[in-house]
Amino acid sequence: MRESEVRPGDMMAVELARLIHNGDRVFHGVSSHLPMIAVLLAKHTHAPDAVHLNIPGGADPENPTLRSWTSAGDELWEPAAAAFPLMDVFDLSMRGGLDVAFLSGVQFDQAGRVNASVIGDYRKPKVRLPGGAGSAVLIPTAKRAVIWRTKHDRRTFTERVDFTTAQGHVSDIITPLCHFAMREGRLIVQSVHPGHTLAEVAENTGFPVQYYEERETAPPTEEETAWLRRIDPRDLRSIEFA
Amino acid sequence: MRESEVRPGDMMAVELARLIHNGDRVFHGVSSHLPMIAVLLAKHTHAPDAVHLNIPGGADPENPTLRSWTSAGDELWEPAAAAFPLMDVFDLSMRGGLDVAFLSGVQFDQAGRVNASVIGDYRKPKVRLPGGAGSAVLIPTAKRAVIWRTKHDRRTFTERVDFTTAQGHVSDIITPLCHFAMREGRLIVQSVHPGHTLAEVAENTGFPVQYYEERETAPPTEEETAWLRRIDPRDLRSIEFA
Amino acid sequence: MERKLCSLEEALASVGDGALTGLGGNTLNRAPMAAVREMIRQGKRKLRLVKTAGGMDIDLLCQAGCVSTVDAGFISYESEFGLAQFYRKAVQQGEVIAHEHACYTVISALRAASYGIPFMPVRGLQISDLRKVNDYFADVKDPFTGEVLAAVKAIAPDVSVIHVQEADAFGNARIEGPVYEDALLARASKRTIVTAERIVGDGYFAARREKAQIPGFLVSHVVHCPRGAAPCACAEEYGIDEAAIRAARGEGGRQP
Amino acid sequence: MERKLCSLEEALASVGDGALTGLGGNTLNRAPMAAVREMIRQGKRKLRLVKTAGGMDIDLLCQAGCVSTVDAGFISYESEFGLAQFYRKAVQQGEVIAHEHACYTVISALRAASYGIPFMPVRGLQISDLRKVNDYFADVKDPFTGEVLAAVKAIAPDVSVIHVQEADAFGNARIEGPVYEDALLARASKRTIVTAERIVGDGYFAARREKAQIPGFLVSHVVHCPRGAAPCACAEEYGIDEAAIRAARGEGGRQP
Repeated sequence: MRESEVRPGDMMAVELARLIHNGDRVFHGVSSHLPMIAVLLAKHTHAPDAVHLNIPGGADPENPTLRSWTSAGDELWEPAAAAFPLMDVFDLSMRGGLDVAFLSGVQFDQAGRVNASVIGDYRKPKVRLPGGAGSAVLIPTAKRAVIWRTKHDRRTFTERVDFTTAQGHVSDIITPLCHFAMREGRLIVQSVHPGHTLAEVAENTGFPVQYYEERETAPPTEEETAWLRRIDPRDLRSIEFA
Repeated sequence: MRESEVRPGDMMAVELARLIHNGDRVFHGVSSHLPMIAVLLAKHTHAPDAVHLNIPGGADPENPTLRSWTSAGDELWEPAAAAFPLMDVFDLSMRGGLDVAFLSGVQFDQAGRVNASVIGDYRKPKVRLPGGAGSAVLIPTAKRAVIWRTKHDRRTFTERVDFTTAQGHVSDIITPLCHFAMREGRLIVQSVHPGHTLAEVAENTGFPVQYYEERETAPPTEEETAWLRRIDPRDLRSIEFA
Repeated sequence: MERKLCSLEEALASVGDGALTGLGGNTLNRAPMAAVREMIRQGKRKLRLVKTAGGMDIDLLCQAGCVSTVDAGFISYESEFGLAQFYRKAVQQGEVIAHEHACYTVISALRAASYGIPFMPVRGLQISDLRKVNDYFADVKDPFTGEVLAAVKAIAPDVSVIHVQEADAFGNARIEGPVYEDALLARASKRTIVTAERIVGDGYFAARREKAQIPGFLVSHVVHCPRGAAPCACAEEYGIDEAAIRAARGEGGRQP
Repeated sequence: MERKLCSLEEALASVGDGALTGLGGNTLNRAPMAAVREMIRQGKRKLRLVKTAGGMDIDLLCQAGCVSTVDAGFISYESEFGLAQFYRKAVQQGEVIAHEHACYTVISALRAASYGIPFMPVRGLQISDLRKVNDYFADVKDPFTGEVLAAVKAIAPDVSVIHVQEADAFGNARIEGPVYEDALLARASKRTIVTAERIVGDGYFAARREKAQIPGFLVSHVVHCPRGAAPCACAEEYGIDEAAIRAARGEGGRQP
């Protein structure tokens, strides 16, 4: 990866935030500092009426003080007005009321299949992964499943996933290099982040890269950067890059 | 009905209480002053470890101050240690964990069928009754369904109910005249309350009265009566006789 | 988030004739009586009501001719006052159809709606004519063992109407004392109208340990409604108004 | 009600080898770590663990060879610490069988157990190999419309182990802050062992608005366990002990 002027955690947080529309009901789970910060950023900028849903069940917490070791602790509960715990969030998605679910995984293919379960055989895995958490039920039921992944290489974006943990409404995948969007059932390169190139994306992607037009991701604005620093003064958005 | 020295509300409350074993998990619903008072009496006498479950969800309330217009209000919530609302009580019964459910109805037959729904046709009823509340799911799932009914006549204890709201684990029926118990799938007269006779029970029962031996229900003891007065100083146990 | 404070009139005007309408509270406890009176004033027709155990709320709506069906486990005043006479007569005269449930099957039907599934398996109802005569019950086979259970069809109210002690302008609503099925009802319904004894400031719940059980994003209208459950009771606020209840029942003295 | 206060040793001695064991909390939040350490000391074998999202608790039990299966949606430390390495190796070496769920299907399986039904229909899992390779998922047909949904088999733990901030001697247990699935877990399980930061007096909860979410009659043992979640965090009490977590992971510095 080439040196970039834009820090990848900043670029990813900002691009994730831009996928949230005002009024959206948005969920992220554990190990999800980047999307958590993206939700808070969106609520401070273009989507003040987005509803921030999470595992501990603090519906729409106000200005939480983030912690390094969790995105599912009482920091999201205490400053919230209402209780809406994980099971309620899942239920909401199942009945068609969740707009955005932020999820991750370890392998992705061009059809938007997500593997968060195993490398190799399910019963005798070469690598046992943490598991898909909510993916298998949220990716098919949320209106938009947005994936973030801080690794972008040919083992991650692969011709065919070893195991389909989930498939369904994947709408976008944000990586340190680019923004993939789902169009006509295939991932296309929507934009390439500043400091990176399509060739670099292609080199690091295990399936053939497709795009409608060459575009650069808009770099973080001054306002976005300023809010990022206020929301996340300890730079937890970069925790997965450490 | 002949004059009796024992007030029917006292006799019924006491006899209902005696059906509660120590440690039993016991539920009553709305319009249930008699069983509510029976549960409180049992807990003060022979069954201190019985667990009093109810609609408002105050698990095992301590010394509630009763109200005339409800047996499902905050009087049972406030003095309770834990929250265990109606849906949890039902769930408990469904998974086999409820020992006693107190229920009522309007018609009963000798096989222990309970009608709390309609007189006449279900769709064009002559009389629309309040409905069985939890009966249809609790009578088959609670270990013992105990019925109380303050009317004892041939329309109430009938050859055949107009409609079977529920059937299942009816174990006992307590009336102002007697205590019916279920034996071998049939209601038999377990005991006749003081001041009443088997002939009087037979006269007021629409199915043939059966019994193993002629027995009188033990009248309320001094201890039971004293506790009744303390638990229920306003005599709400007689509310259905007013 | 959007502020949703409005008048009782505006809130209830959003309920269309024929709406499948959930009512909060239980019998004479925390029933949404101000909203009920407003629906009667507005001359609603063919409401399809849903509640585990209803009392005066459903009785008055039946008296006013606002109701076409009632899905419930129990409809009555409690011991002291006797039967829901207007409901009973309306059903007997064929004006209202009573869909009798076990209270638990109302809960199960609301759970199914909340969970986005079309039915809920139910233990219970092993022997009951209710299962035979009502098309919202069916048999379902456990795919693991082949055991046959009862199933109840989901009920997703178009709107639920819930009276609470405290709400903020965004619709975050806190029930003190018994919650009954109201938190579930709000989740099973397409939207919820909240009437509240008190409207609290924006940061009120966030500053407290006791959170609202109904989050604002499920709520479409919030109405400031002191004594909004009267003449029914509201926990921590007031008991029943016995004279008003007897008057509404047309009783001078005690009904036998 | 029976008093159930006892030592950690006595409480966990009641958990037999092979027990289907639910664990409270979520990842590094309010995990029942004192109980986990005691189970390791007692040399439990073949525990079958259940949790939506586990972390250090399940990892250490796997390291100690106490585990035969894990039913969960996610097993990992969160971002800062990386994977649950002992769990991962145990699965890869065939010592532990991972029954992967979506977190929601663990919830659905616990709900089914709590509701006394053998399965729960689930919206979701439309396209997932998890549904194909695991025998705890099946298809079920909606008896009303014929639609085919996923079904998940009930999970009724033999025992659940839950750490709380406050409990009384009868087992009434109050969780402050996020409850996660713990109230459900206690209801789905045959019995619950509670460890608590503080033991409160008999009338404590009855005198308060905030009731215990776990009623004592579902609880078999209560243990006074200050810092019973450490080195994990406990809301309103303490955060994580990072050094202790890194030491347990065998890390001097940061793991890549």
